[in-house]
Amino acid sequence: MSVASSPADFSLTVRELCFARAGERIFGPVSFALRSGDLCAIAGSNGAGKTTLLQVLAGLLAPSEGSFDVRTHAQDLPTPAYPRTALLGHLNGLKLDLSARANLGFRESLLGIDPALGVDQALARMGLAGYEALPLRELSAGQRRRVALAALMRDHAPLWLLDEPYANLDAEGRNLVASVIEEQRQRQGIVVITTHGVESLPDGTVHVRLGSGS
Amino acid sequence: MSVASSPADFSLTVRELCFARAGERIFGPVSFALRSGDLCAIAGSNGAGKTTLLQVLAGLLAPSEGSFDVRTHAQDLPTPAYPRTALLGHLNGLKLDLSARANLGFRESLLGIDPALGVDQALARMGLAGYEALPLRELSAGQRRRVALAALMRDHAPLWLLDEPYANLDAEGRNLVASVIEEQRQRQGIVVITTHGVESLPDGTVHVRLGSGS
Amino acid sequence: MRDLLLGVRRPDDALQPLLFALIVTALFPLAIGADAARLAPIAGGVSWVVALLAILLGMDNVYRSDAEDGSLDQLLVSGQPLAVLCAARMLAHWLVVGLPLVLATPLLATLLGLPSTVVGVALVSLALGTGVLVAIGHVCAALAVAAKRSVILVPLMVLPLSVPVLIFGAGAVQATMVGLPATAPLLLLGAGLALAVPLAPVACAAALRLNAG
Amino acid sequence: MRDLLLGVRRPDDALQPLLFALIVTALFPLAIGADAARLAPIAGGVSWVVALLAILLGMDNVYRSDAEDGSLDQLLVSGQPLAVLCAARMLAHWLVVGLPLVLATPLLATLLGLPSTVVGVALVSLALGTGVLVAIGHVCAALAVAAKRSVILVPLMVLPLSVPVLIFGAGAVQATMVGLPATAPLLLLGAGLALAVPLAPVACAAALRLNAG
Amino acid sequence: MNPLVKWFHRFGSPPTFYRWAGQALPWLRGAALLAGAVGLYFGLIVAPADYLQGESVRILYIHVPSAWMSLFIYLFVAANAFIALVWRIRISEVLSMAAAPVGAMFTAVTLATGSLWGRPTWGTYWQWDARLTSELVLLFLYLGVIALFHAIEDRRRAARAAGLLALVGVVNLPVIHYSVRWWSTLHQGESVKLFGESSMHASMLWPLLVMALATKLWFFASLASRARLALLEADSDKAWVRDTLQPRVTEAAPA
Ligand code: HEM
Ligand SMILES: Nc1ncnc2c1ncn2[C@@H]1O[C@H](COP(=O)(O)OP(=O)(O)OP(=O)(O)O)[C@@H](O)[C@H]1O
Ligand SMILES: Nc1ncnc2c1ncn2[C@@H]1O[C@H](COP(=O)(O)OP(=O)(O)OP(=O)(O)O)[C@@H](O)[C@H]1O
Ligand SMILES: [Mg+2]
Ligand SMILES: [Mg+2]
Repeated sequence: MSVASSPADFSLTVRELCFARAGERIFGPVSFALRSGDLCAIAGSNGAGKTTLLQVLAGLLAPSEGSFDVRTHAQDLPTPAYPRTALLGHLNGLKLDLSARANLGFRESLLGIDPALGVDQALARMGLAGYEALPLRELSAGQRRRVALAALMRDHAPLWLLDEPYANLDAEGRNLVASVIEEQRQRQGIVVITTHGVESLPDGTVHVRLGSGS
Repeated sequence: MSVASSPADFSLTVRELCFARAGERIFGPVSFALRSGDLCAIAGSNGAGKTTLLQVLAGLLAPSEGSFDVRTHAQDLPTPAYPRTALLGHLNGLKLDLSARANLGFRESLLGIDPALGVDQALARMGLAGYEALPLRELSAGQRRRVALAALMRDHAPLWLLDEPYANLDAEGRNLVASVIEEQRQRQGIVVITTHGVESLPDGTVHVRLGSGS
Repeated sequence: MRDLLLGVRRPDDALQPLLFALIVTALFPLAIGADAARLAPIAGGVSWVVALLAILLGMDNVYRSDAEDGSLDQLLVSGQPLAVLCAARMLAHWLVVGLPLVLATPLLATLLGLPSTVVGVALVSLALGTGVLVAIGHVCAALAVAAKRSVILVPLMVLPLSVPVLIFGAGAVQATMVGLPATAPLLLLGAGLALAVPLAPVACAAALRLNAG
Repeated sequence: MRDLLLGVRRPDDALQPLLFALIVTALFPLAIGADAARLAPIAGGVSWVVALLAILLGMDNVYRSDAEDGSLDQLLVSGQPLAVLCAARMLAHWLVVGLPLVLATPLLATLLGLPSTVVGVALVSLALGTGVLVAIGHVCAALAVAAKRSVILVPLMVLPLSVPVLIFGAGAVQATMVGLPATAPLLLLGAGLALAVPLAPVACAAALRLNAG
Repeated sequence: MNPLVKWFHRFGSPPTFYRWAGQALPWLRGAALLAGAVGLYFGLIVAPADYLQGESVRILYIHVPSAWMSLFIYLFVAANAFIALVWRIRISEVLSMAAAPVGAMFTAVTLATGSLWGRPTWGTYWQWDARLTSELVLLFLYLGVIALFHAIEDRRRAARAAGLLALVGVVNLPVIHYSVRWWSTLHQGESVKLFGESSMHASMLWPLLVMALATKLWFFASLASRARLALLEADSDKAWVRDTLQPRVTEAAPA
């Protein structure tokens, strides 16, 4: 109800969260609490359930046990209403037949927001100036990932869930990811990423480790 | 013509190789020479043409200028005849509807070889014991990559072309990749990988850098 | 919303369904024989079956391609009401596949020798019926998203469900041909459409949520 | 080679084209009216059109799904002669889609009231013709592998090319129905198959290489 | 090297072709217009009306040349596709794909004029006769080739894939023709044959031949301009395009 936004305005609390498929536990129980501006890194071996955890947090899967909630007290944070999340999965969620520009335009109309950052500007930030009009089929793996990051960058959802955001990117691309994440944190957003521990993360990162897959 | 296999038995020579699409140069000219047991790491920013170079070396694309050849002098190396290559792309080349076992069986019948290493053994080496019969759709991203590596491991083609083989893998998985590559080198095979420079490669690796995409 | 519609398919694709309908229609005289006396009585039924098959073609991919490139997850987390997105998809699909079929009816009818008195009824029945068929198809496609890739599964789900549409639609045309009034079957088709428009998007959204993750 | 065949599709898929053909065939009496006098003369043609459409369904995906998951590259670098792999694919496709259709002919014929004297010719013509159709379809699918995803593209390419097959196939059935000998069209279909068996795999392989990378 | 291939390499290099085609273009256009005017004048005004069909027979002067062109152009497309695929000659790719839409257009004109003509003479716009059906299938073949060409992003790859399809189609073309003829004779007698070529009167024949020449010239003119455009577009970043376009800009500037 307060008008000023403080770091404590927004929080993600995960309590004893478990997910099971066909009675078999995939991950959990896991608990952690994050607040505005936090970065959380989920680690764990292949098959530990990192992707599954992000899908649960995105509301794509229902938790089997435990719970999580996303709370806000501020009103002056960017629209749209909480608790919408932005998701960057292993798959980029882009149409290979369409150009980068068309993909970002489609995502914009889907989210119904009108971000300050223009489509071509976002693509240029991601180092894709000159590639805006090519169908994604003709871009390299890392360039496609950059298109997905450009789409993410324009999405001011308070909670970002990023599945291995550094994968397939060169050194410059990884720096871009780090700076995009930093901006989201500056905006008082929360960022949850999964990682295999090869990239160095900033101090203050909340580390969560999932036990190895059964 | 000699019967004993020596490190010089087999060679890959790349001379002023270029590739252009619609008149626009994607990479090159690039030159390097590799011999039996060598590991070559192709570096370069996103869109520099690393994947394209591997596709040219695999014979999927024809070079625009320059040339390369794969030569052998030995006769006691594993069948099939040179210069077949094994390719691990950004995409795993696996059928998501089929199980890991079925995928490896299919690959085996495709290559027409009868490797000493059994399907289930190879999968177990890759840490996938217990996952042999699940459709790949139900495996995690890293687990799918491991299935592709298990298929690769059984392929004794003299030339291996691996596109970011470490991507999506956990620390244990990356060690497995390193050891699989090491085995191929012990077998006097040549390994060419692409990398974004995050993993440490053994001494003696031949480093090739492609200029940034135009 | 405009982008949403455009995002689904490009406008230059719109001619292709028309052509497809034309070619498939041309198959029948080729297979059955050019005898007008034999063609005309079945022309109404044939154009209905053709419409159904044309709509069915590629229905499988409506949501599956989204699931396979991760776009479906983006739709689900977008925070937009999923049923509205589904409705937009259906409308776009009908505009691209259904409408050309309806517009082509006079041409197809001429090719098959359908009496010109019947063309009007054929047109109206197709306009109503293709809408219902697209709606049914989308619900089935959404349900099939989690199934392993199999091309025929969706047609197998859709075809039995579309039998009533086909019976009323082709029935309206047949009735007019023998001089009976076609009001009843047309009204029933209209009722079907009136039901499908609000219900199908909701069912579609529910099916997609069911299959998510 | 056995694995190669099985790897393409699973055996339980084989029932689906059959079911599809059955349902589509059943649509005709529904759309046209069950009047045997009206159905019987068109039965041969209808079962041919149905066979053609059933084969077409999903033809689009034969090579595209391989291209999209990287399997196509694996085929290309395998060092095996690509034409042989293509031929194996065609055979597998025919066994899974064509053969069930042929075997189901008597049943379909009964549904449509095709005179039993004609069933034999229908069976032989379908056996030969579906082979040619699968071959044509594979070549077109391989040509379209690098194209934008479009529901209609492959049918648009395949249908005009399949007109002769349809005419000879349905013609053979019609000829028998009116008491004429069907040897000529059947021989022509056989000749078509004899041409397609060596040529189509080569064309298919060339098309795939053209589109690689 | 094969002399034919040599010739193609010499005259088929994009700058050379662009220049030659540009020089030929006004002549081709002029000749086409002249021949068309003469043909139409004698065909529509001077030649006698048919004693059976009246004035409607004059559709002949559009219909028949278009019909001939529809077939001729398909062969042209296929021949160029063959050259492009076997000897990898780029100009043939461009020519075959530039010709295809023109051919489709002539086919559509044949169908349209034919069915307009059919109304007064046969009493129906359409009949599943052998010639009509195979012309319709020809249109579909053209459209399939064009659709494939436009569905592939890489222009050269698109041209080669569509060319291969056109080649498969050319194998099919006679088969389609004879299959349809065979099929339609099974059920009914040969459809109405109004006149054979020999029975055509000279006063009708020569305007027809002039029109045939006009359509051919027009085809080559339109082919030249379409191929030039395609080359410019494909090579827009090449030096020869800059060199070709540059002088014109500087020429235009002082004027
Ligand atoms: C949609 C209807 C029609 C189509 C698709 C069509 C198609 C064709 C084609 C493809 C040809 C060229 C044949 C060849 O050179 O091998 C042709 C020639 C011709 N058509 Fe038509 N036609 C149609 C209707 C008509 C009608 C209604 C008439 C006259 C009553 C007519 C009279 C002719 C004549 C006189 C020739 C040239 C004679 C010849 O080369 O044998 N056509 N038509
Ligand atoms: N199919 C294609 N058609 C046209 N251009 C392509 C195609 N594939 C790649 N390119 C272009 O070629 C260049 C090199 O692509 P490539 O995939 O080889 O890069 P890469 O070095 O592997 O990059 P990354 O690190 O992102 O994987 C890119 O600029 C890309 O836009
Ligand atoms: N759709 C599914 N159906 C059934 N089981 C699944 C499905 N997706 C994943 N699993 C299983 O759930 C477990 C966790 O998968 P998840 O993708 O969450 O792992 P991850 O931690 O993201 O691994 P990676 O590091 O490889 O991405 C795996 O053992 C996998 O086999
Ligand atoms: Mg994961
Ligand atoms: Mg790459």
